[in-house]
Amino acid sequence: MKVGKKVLYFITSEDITGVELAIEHSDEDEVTILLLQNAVYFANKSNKAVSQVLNQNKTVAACKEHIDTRGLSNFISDKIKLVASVDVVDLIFENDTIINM
Amino acid sequence: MKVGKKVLYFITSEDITGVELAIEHSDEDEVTILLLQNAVYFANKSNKAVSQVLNQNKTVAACKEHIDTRGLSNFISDKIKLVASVDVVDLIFENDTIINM
Amino acid sequence: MTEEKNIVILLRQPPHGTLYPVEGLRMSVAVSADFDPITIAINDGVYAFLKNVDKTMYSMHIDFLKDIDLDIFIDEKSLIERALTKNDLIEQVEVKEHAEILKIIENSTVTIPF
Amino acid sequence: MTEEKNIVILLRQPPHGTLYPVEGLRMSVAVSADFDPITIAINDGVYAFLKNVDKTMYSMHIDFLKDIDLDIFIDEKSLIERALTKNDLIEQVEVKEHAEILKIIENSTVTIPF
Amino acid sequence: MARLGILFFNGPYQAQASETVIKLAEAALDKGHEVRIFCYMDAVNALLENQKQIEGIFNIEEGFREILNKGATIRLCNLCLLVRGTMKNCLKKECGDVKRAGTPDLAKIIEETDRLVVIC
Amino acid sequence: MARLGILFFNGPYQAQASETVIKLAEAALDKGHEVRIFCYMDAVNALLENQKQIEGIFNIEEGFREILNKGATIRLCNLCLLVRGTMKNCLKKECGDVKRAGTPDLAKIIEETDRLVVIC
Repeated sequence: MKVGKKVLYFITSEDITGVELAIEHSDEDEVTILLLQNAVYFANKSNKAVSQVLNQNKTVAACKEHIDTRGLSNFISDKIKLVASVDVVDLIFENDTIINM
Repeated sequence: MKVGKKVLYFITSEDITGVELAIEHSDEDEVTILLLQNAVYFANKSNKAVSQVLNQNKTVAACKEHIDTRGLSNFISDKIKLVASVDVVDLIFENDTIINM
Repeated sequence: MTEEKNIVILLRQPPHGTLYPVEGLRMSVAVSADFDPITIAINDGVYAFLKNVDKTMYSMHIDFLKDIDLDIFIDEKSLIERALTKNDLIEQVEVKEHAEILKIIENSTVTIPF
Repeated sequence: MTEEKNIVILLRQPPHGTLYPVEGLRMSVAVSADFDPITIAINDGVYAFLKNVDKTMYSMHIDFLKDIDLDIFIDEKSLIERALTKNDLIEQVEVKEHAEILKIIENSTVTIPF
Repeated sequence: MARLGILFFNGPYQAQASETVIKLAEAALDKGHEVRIFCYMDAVNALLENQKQIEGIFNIEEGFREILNKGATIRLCNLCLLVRGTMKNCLKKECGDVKRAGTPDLAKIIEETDRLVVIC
Repeated sequence: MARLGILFFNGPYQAQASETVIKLAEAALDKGHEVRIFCYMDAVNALLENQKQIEGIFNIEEGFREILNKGATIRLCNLCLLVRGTMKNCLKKECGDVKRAGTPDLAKIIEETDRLVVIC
């Protein structure tokens, strides 16, 4: 097993399982969770799973356009990194592994 | 308001909300919950919402074919009434009101 | 034709990502010619009425319903679960306690979920 | 071509009501020509492997995968949540602890969810 | 003799809805009831022609042909067909009482039937 | 210059997936990457012709025409088209590198791309 690989949880579905798996993901890897489409609703401050990830050494990002369309910017934590639609591509290639959910 | 009308919760989606609404439905009405399609998974004995309804004075029914196709007959409570596909029609007309979910 | 029917259009899905809430509101408008449908938002359906959500696809439906004095009710319990308040929502909707929402659904003749 | 890729096909939806699990297993079969995909069932996906479920649409895929020695793993946690046990499942699958399932997903290069 | 309205939203194959609609309609028709169906959103694609018969898969087109044959009335949301590009490929009048309609036709179905069920 | 594979399952309009696929593909192509898309299940219907332009609705056909024009490769699951009856209404070769394919072609896409994302 390679140590310290970069892993991207690419979450496009309204299924919290991807976030839950990420919570348990080994600390040895550098984990980023990217929320897209209706998965951006998980970014709501009231979401316990995402709050838990934010307290770990993991990054939570969300697609900025998908947040904006839904009018959610006032309801999400400051710790969530907003990624412009065009920059999602870079995030995909920066990571070694994609876990699609 | 008519007292004692017959109400059918006709639940075809994988959204437990219909069962939850039925739990809170007034005792004055005669309430039946009918589970179809993937909603029949709610009939699993481990489902808390359905167990709660079964302890109330309400009927829980499930489409027999949909239970059988999924191989679930051993995993559901005896209190759940199995309704043959062709008899679903009768259940629909026997009730005064349909709450689709 | 038959006795008066109470129609409830139930919006339970978020406003973007699927067409359901848009189509639900379009349905409310359509049936308003023959009935007085009540539109209710529960669960993620409440997100459709945030002040800042993009309503390009359905603001005309909201305006239409309000112009003919039809109600759009928001389930308070769903709001609270999402840490939202009345002030986060547009003015055309009315927040109702969960018990009242239940009562309206109980008294409907037909409930159509979106 | 590139370095060896670990493919995980993740079945998370129930076997009937949608085509997802059937199509997921068909995908496992398809990619088995070039890779050694691991098929994992979590959440309602575990229901696909009950003894008594109608498998007309996908038993050939299960048989094919077993014939070429590819693994189908079942998440134990998902089983427990559904009050199911190993004995309720067909023999061709192997139940794994949640931690092991996680490890396999962590070590995948590509995870394809159905 | 009663009148059943059915509304559904999902296209064929991906979800079970169209199969459930067919079976429910068939049971109602066989018991002598009247059946009126409204196809909304992706559901309009359930009535497309040339759905190939594949072993082990319930053919949705055939199912709808059968219930049309038994007297079901089917209305397809016009706008939903237009936007999906499937306007020209639906079952034709020769198959029975199937035609394009607007959302007001659903109001009519609600008004003229005794019960309306929605298959999600 | 890297190669991006994209897989999706949903048809147009009902769900956001096809719009997300188009925008992601466009961004990747604009940055000089190669893009290969596999349409599985209902997703094959995203490539249908004659999707009518309606104000306020993002036209999926136009979006796919544009990314084909920019060089994206699109493969459509053959069996999925067949069963849905939409085999003959897809965008034609003149629009770019779009054709019918089998599931093994997805294996090829996985093999020949640097990353595969799935848009649910």
